[in-house]
Amino acid sequence: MTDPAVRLDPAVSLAGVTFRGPVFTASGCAAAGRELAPYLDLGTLGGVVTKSVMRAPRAGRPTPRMAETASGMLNSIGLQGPGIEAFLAGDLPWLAERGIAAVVSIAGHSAQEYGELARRLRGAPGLAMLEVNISCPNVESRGQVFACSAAGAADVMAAVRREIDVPVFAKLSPDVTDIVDIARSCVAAGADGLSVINTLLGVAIDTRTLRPVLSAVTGGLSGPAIKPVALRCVWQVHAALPTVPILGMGGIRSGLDALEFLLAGASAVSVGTAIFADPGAPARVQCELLTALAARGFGAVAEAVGVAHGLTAPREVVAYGDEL
Amino acid sequence: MTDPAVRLDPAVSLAGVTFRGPVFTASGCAAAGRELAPYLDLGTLGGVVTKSVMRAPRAGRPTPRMAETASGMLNSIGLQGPGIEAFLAGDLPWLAERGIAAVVSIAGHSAQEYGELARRLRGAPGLAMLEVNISCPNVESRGQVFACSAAGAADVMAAVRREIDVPVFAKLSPDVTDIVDIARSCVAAGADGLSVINTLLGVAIDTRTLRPVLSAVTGGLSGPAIKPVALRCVWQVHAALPTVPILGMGGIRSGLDALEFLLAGASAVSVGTAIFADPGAPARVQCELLTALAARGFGAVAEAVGVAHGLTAPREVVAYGDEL
Amino acid sequence: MTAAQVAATVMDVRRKGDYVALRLAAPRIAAGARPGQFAALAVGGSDSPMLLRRCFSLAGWDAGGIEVVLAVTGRGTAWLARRRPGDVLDVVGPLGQPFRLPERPQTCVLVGGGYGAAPLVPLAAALRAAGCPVRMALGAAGASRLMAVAAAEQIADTVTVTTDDGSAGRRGRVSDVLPDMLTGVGTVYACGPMAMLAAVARLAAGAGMPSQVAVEESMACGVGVCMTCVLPVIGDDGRTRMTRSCLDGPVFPGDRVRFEAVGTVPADAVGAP
Amino acid sequence: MTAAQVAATVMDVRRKGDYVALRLAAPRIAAGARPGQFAALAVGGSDSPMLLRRCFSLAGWDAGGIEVVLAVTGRGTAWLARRRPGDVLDVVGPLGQPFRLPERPQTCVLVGGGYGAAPLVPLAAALRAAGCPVRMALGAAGASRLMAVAAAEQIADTVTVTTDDGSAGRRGRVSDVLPDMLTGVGTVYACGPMAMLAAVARLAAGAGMPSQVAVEESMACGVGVCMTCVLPVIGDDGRTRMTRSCLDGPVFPGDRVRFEAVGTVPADAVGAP
Ligand SMILES: Cc1cc2nc3c(=O)[nH]c(=O)nc-3n(C[C@H](O)[C@H](O)[C@H](O)COP(=O)(O)OP(=O)(O)OC[C@H]3O[C@@H](n4cnc5c(N)ncnc54)[C@H](O)[C@@H]3O)c2cc1C
Ligand SMILES: Cc1cc2nc3c(=O)[nH]c(=O)nc-3n(C[C@H](O)[C@H](O)[C@H](O)COP(=O)(O)OP(=O)(O)OC[C@H]3O[C@@H](n4cnc5c(N)ncnc54)[C@H](O)[C@@H]3O)c2cc1C
Ligand SMILES: Cc1cc2nc3c(=O)[nH]c(=O)nc-3n(C[C@H](O)[C@H](O)[C@H](O)COP(=O)(O)O)c2cc1C
Ligand SMILES: Cc1cc2nc3c(=O)[nH]c(=O)nc-3n(C[C@H](O)[C@H](O)[C@H](O)COP(=O)(O)O)c2cc1C
Ligand code: FES
Ligand code: FES
Repeated sequence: MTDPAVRLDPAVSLAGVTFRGPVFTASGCAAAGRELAPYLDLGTLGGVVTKSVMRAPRAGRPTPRMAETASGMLNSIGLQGPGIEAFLAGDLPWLAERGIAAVVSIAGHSAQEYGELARRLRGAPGLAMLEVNISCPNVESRGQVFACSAAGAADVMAAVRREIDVPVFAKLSPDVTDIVDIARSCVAAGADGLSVINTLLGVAIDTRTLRPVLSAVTGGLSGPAIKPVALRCVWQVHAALPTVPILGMGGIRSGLDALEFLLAGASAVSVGTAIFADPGAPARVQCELLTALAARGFGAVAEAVGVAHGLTAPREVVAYGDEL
Repeated sequence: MTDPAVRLDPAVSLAGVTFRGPVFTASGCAAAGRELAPYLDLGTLGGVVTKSVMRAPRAGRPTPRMAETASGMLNSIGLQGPGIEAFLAGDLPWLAERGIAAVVSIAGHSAQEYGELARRLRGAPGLAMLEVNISCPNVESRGQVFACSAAGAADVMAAVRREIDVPVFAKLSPDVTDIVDIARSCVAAGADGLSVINTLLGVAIDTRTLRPVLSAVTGGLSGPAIKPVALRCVWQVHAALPTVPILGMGGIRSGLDALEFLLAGASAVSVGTAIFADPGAPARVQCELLTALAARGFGAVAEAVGVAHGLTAPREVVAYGDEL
Repeated sequence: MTAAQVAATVMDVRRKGDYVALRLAAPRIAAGARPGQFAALAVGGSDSPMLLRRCFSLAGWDAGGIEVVLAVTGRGTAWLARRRPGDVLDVVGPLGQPFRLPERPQTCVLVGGGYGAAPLVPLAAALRAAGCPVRMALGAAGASRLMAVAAAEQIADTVTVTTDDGSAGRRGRVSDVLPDMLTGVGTVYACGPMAMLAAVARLAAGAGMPSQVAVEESMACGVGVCMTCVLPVIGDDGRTRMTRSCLDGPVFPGDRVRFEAVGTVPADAVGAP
Repeated sequence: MTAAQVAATVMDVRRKGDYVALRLAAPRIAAGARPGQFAALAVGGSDSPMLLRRCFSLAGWDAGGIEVVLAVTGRGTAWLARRRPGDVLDVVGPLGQPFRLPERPQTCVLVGGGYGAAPLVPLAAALRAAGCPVRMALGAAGASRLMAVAAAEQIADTVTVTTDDGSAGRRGRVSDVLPDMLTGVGTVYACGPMAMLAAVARLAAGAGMPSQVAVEESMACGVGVCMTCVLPVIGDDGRTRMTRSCLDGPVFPGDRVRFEAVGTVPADAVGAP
């Protein structure tokens, strides 16, 4: 899919693992890749981040599970999934056989469950990296979401770290007073990198039924609407922890959106909700991003990371022809 | 502006004060009202919430101060304003002379400054209510924003409460782990009601200059993009504190948007960013809201407040003809 | 037969009662289309605040293109209804599982509610081509909400029309006339509101015959990656799963859908809390 | 003369070099318009993800309507350029302070950079009507970015054209030719990029004559309520304030604008930190 005019090497390295490109699918927005195969060549991407898998099969929430909002959407899927066993038997091999890098996202309700999932994944063929979805309620702490407590998040990351030696990324929630505090705590507990951000908690009301649209009342807000919040989180985390790799996401639907994330401090990006509008979006975004990087004179993806923080001299306002 | 077909009484009561309608202008989006006079009849609205005023004149931030984002915008005005003295001499009398209810928003850098502002406003003609913008850095607490700390917020509200006897609303920030915690703390310290929500912190990067768009790097995200977050905050606060009146805001640009806020638990609403797209928006939104309430059989604005929480039986899906 | 994402030029936009029929140049989609499948149309352009595709049954196709027929119910359908010939739409299709045709000729009853009639016209044509006599029952709230009656009359052996308000055909619901239509029938097909499908599936089962129903659940992606479009469906192993209607549906055997539990997660579903 | 919000029908859309000229039926705005004022156009329709109006100088008006001329630089201007006759736009205007005309006839120099030429055409007409000889200097990056040269040649006594690349007129900047044009001049008017305005204001002041400059700052509201469009301007009391260019501008006396401090808050500004 890459424009042959682009001379830029698309590869990126995250915590020592090299991926084919800087763009990944976002967890929960690409299942385990297979359904997207008719629409793009998954092998050109950085990799597929799979839907968060839990220990047991899970039926998820009742419908309605989604609401469209202005430049965004709410979802309350409730982590429906087949459980780790079926995932290891079916989903992961499908990716491995095709040489598609798999970033496996895991979720649980206790630090121990996360640790167990990591142990089950140890040595699984095709597994390139773990993404730890800590936006789940912690049954051991009155249901407080792990990602909303520095201690809760650290417990999870430590439990996972002990069990596996592929890179482990903690996926942060923006719904906190101080995201840097959580980020530091995850890194101190052994996270190799950070995925920034998960959805924001939101509500929509149906003005016909006079009730919440979602059966679960609240859902996660994603899409272009949240991009400024996501960029702010990436900015803050990169400023505080400049050597920790960030997988940036939230509202990316074009190569220039992705470029904003790199400039703010992300080393690579995930594309989520945009897939629903355009199933080929991850490949398109990657192609546009590489073209935009080349147009700006970058010789490698990594050169753009964090540039907006201003350690290099600012540029004059330049038109690159890709702005419209 | 009100449709004569609407038989509904538009008045609302907030903490014992009666306002002419359920729609207000949002602080910082209508200056002190005067500039909007060519575009709508301010006298039909609930009132004008004035731009947050500080003790001294303030020049604000350097430009660029704004960035447009998907269904939203970022601003970093930096509370530019004339200071309380000029405000009392010019802005407030303009509203008072025209019989327009003034909700004065105040901001400061210490609890003491907030208290002083309240004292200066005591007995000011035309003053109907105070809105306390606590999204300011607290110089006495390493610059932490008051609204991000239950204790900091309470200090401010207590300082204001002591000085004045009009209703006092605390304006909450969504950028916290637990907004209900802050809400409770404000109410315990004497707030009569809560304004929900202020902007979300965001960043935008300019892909031509490779630098942040805003001179201040971060800015406040507003507009329809944030409506689901705002509704979630209103929902949570109303669920926890059902008797505390809420002035809801965040992304309202139509009467049905406003209706969502009432159903989620707001007693009245403010319209902000939509004014920039449509200077007549507050009056239009109020007219649309009253029409929508009437179409749904409500006899008074207050009857719709909190209905989505389901204390009454749910309705069948009904088409009211105003959905498109 | 795999789905494709294509840029489809609008060839024709026609008002039909309360509906708008869009004909789109999409040969790749037409080539693989089968009755009961649907297409997912992007709305609002590339910076649209509407992120999600809108799904419509394939109401017809030929070598050059496809037709969808839509009711304007919100912003996306309103935007689609404003398209003009020459405009280009981003369309993904054909999506989902089609109706299964009987293995050998038998009389079939096709029941459509509102725009649920859309996929029944190509289905009727396919059944007739396979030698099956076709009886159709088309219902709607009122005359202007009836769809495809003329087309049905051309293809089907009999067409019975009902409206809730009696403004066309018999007053009442399609499920009222259905029992009288089932004598000697092999399979019942249905598309329409969930309550209608439930009634049809129940009546068919009561008469001892199989039914196939095309359900409609809110879909965010249409291609199987988001899990918003699920409903409780009984699998071959007898266990209920929250099943994607975009990928494993929209057509299901009527006796597999847990209609009474739609909008819930039944306690006996795999992975239920 | 107060501004109004109107639904204006597009009467004509014409490409002019790199620009697009839109003629809009807006008699109420036309009735109050004066040279240097601007209009704010909503873009994208009522559910648009673009919340903010786009501001354009009034490039001309008559009893029935107004004209704006725009360069496509982003999504909003691209959307406007796609409008067709008959489309309806939501327009607020006339906004801002106009150029002040001299109290008695005197020779005036009008300097325009790029689309900064737009308001100079009606200004030249007004000056000529008031008996003032008019010399115009119009500059741009290249020939296709020049605007209104033909119109200027009809109205002004002399027109000097410059382009950065020499593709039309003299190679160089308008500020290069300006010194030679100032002999015997009463007032200098300018509209264009900030750097050009700064040079013009400096040259005019050096030659001992007043200037009036129309600035362009990013505007969120255009009507004075948001405080995004400020720049440091010296008031009558000699003190610098962060001044709204939409309400107190866009035209300011050249010697009042603190050009060197644009993009900062000067330490001596009222309320500076
Ligand atoms: C498989 C399938 C086939 C369909 N076939 C037809 C058809 O042939 N003709 C027709 O008129 N309609 C059909 N629909 C319904 C059609 O998709 C919706 O009416 C349409 O999406 C509404 O979009 P909107 O923007 O007008 O409404 P909005 O309410 O603004 O839509 C908001 C979101 O909710 C989703 N949504 C809203 N209503 C429905 C619904 N009833 N079903 C699914 N998603 C919904 C939209 O896709 C969108 O994502 C079909 C739906 C499905 C799932
Ligand atoms: C008083 C005034 C008069 C103007 N007159 C003209 C004119 O006659 N012809 C013309 O072509 N342009 C004119 N401009 C500039 C024009 O407003 C911008 O080019 C336009 O707003 C860009 O919109 P966009 O959606 O294409 O770009 P985007 O970059 O997508 O715009 C994003 C946001 O930034 C604002 N913005 C971006 N660039 C500018 C800019 N240069 N000035 C002000 N706001 C900006 C937009 O209004 C919008 O809110 C004028 C600006 C002002 C303030
Ligand atoms: C339907 C849906 C399901 C999601 N499921 C998951 C999930 O299982 N695990 C997870 O970590 N994030 C999940 N997310 C969050 C996304 O991975 C991503 O962080 C977020 O949506 C922001 O990116 P986007 O705006 O590009 O979608 C989900 C998002 C959506 C829209
Ligand atoms: C340009 C701008 C300036 C603002 N200034 C203030 C302010 O001075 N005080 C305040 O409490 N809120 C301020 N706000 C926040 C709004 O009052 C409101 O809470 C927020 O914008 C969400 O509502 P909206 O989406 O309708 O704009 C400002 C918002 C904007 C866009
Ligand atoms: S609509 Fe996304 S999985 Fe069915
Ligand atoms: S643009 Fe809003 S105050 Fe000038």
